[in-house]
Amino acid sequence: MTELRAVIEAFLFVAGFPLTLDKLADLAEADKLDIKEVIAGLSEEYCRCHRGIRLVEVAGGYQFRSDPALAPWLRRLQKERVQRLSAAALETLAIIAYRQPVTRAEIEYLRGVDSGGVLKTLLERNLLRILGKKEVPGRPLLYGTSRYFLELFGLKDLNDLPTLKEFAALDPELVEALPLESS
Amino acid sequence: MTELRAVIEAFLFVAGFPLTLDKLADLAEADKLDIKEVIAGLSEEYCRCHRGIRLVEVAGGYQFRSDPALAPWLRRLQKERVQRLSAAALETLAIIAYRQPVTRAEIEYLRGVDSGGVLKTLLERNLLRILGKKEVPGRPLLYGTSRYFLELFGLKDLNDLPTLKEFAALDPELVEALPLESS
Amino acid sequence: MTVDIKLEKFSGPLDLLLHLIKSQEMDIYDIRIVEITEQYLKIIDQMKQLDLDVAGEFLVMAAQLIHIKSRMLLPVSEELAEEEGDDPRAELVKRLLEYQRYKQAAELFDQLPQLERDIFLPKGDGADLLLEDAPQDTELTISLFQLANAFHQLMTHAATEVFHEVVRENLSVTDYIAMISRRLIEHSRISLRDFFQSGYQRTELVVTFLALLELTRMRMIKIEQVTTFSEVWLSRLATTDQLRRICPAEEALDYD
Repeated sequence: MTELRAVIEAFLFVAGFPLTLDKLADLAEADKLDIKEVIAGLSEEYCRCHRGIRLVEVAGGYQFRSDPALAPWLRRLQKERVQRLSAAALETLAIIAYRQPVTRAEIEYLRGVDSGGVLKTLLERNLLRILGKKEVPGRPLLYGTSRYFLELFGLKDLNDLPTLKEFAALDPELVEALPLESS
Repeated sequence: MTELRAVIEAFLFVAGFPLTLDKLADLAEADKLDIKEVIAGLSEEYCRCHRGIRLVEVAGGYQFRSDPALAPWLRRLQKERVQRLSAAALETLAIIAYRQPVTRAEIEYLRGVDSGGVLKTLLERNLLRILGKKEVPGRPLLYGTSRYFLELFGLKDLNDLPTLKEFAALDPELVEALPLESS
Repeated sequence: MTVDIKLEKFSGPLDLLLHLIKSQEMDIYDIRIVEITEQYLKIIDQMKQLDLDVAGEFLVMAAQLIHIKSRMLLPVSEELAEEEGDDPRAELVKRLLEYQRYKQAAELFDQLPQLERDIFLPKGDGADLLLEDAPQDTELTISLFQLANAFHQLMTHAATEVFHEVVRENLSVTDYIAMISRRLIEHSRISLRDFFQSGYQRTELVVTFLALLELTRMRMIKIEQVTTFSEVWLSRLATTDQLRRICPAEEALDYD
């Protein structure tokens, strides 16, 4: 029974979504009644003695979740995650890093999508810097990467950016497809 | 203290990545010594009495992980087979882990084979990190292992790497010879 | 085909040499170079006979072995001895010893408990574990490699495909947005891989990718990933009704 308890606990922990009784019985090759008993025991144990985790019945299954009373604390962790970049932001940042100084129109031509929102986000996150205006009709803004960008990636200066050649060289198939060297 | 324990447990549970002591102290607004005590207590408690979960120190932080003894059961939750690291990948990873920072040419000299493909795979799997460029002609990239490398193998830090018998430093003259540089 | 299997097994010429030395029970510090060279060349020959593509590194090592063998057999001028040291095998021995250490280290690594093989973490976003609705997070972490790689991918595709063939083949982002929306009406959550594995051409991949980006921008879908290289999941943020509305509303998007 202790073995079954550990197995059930681990399954519930790893699954990441609610597991039904049927599913647990199938996975642990055990009797549903035994599993029910184990779950009741675990649930009671997590509930007692001020734990930060609860075993709850949800969406027809069972799942470990944080204690709702701790939500004000846990929200602080959610905020931390903002330090990450979306795929669209990554793509835009990559274009600017390698092609700077570059205008929004040039970025949008390369990406094929409107990039105003992403540019705004990157500027807000202090990853970009406005380098001036391009001497063409309309005088569009020229974007480049900021000091913080270098810090984020641990680069001494922009010359430290890996060249595309070096990456292509890792994969012989890509070498032929490299008409565009980083400028 | 019971409140702190619940908060720490919930943070570790929800974070999904190892949380450092500093980070926990910051998040929980508590003293690091108190947190250490709480973690030791939690860790001991999870270890005792046949739990399916362990609280371990990894990659400079703390994280809940499943008990390795339950692996045969937990693999049943996986839809796809895990991509095992090939012998070539492990060999390359070992060289980088013990000799970082290291260039591609140095790796290739030590392994005796072209390692571009393997390096790319390891980079894609996020096991490596680019540490900068070596101040020699051509300024080749310097590779090191990533934080995720530590997480994958459950290492506390690089000092936690298995010690190798007779692991003397390579004769520097040998590395400088680098006959594979041109390939 | 035994040789073929053997070659798969050896990660390079040093690995093969080490194997020969061990199987002949030789002392690594005192390699019987004539014997080893002969066996090494025999294996290379077998590889050629089987029309296997013998990697250049194996041939380079063969040449080095022959060179060492000749140095061992022939009387050596003092000049050469001074230049290359007394024992012509010395450098090879050093390399083999060093290689052997890393090979052992690799074996040690393989025995360590590994994530997803021996040890498991909760799948899914940690936010799902919170009991209350947390702000949705559509972001990924990035490394320098990912940054450079993103640009490389973009340039390779941009150079050869997107701006020419898309028009020619009449692949429109709008169509793909509609297609993705239809699939997300049926399933609330789809892995990114499911979209890309059905024998797509490169142009189709690019257009699918752009469509996904556009849907993310419109906050219709969420793209999430737990650890940096794990499965990427798409799930719908919009209601199925909202998604249904996008399907015919093509004029709203000005792409082709």
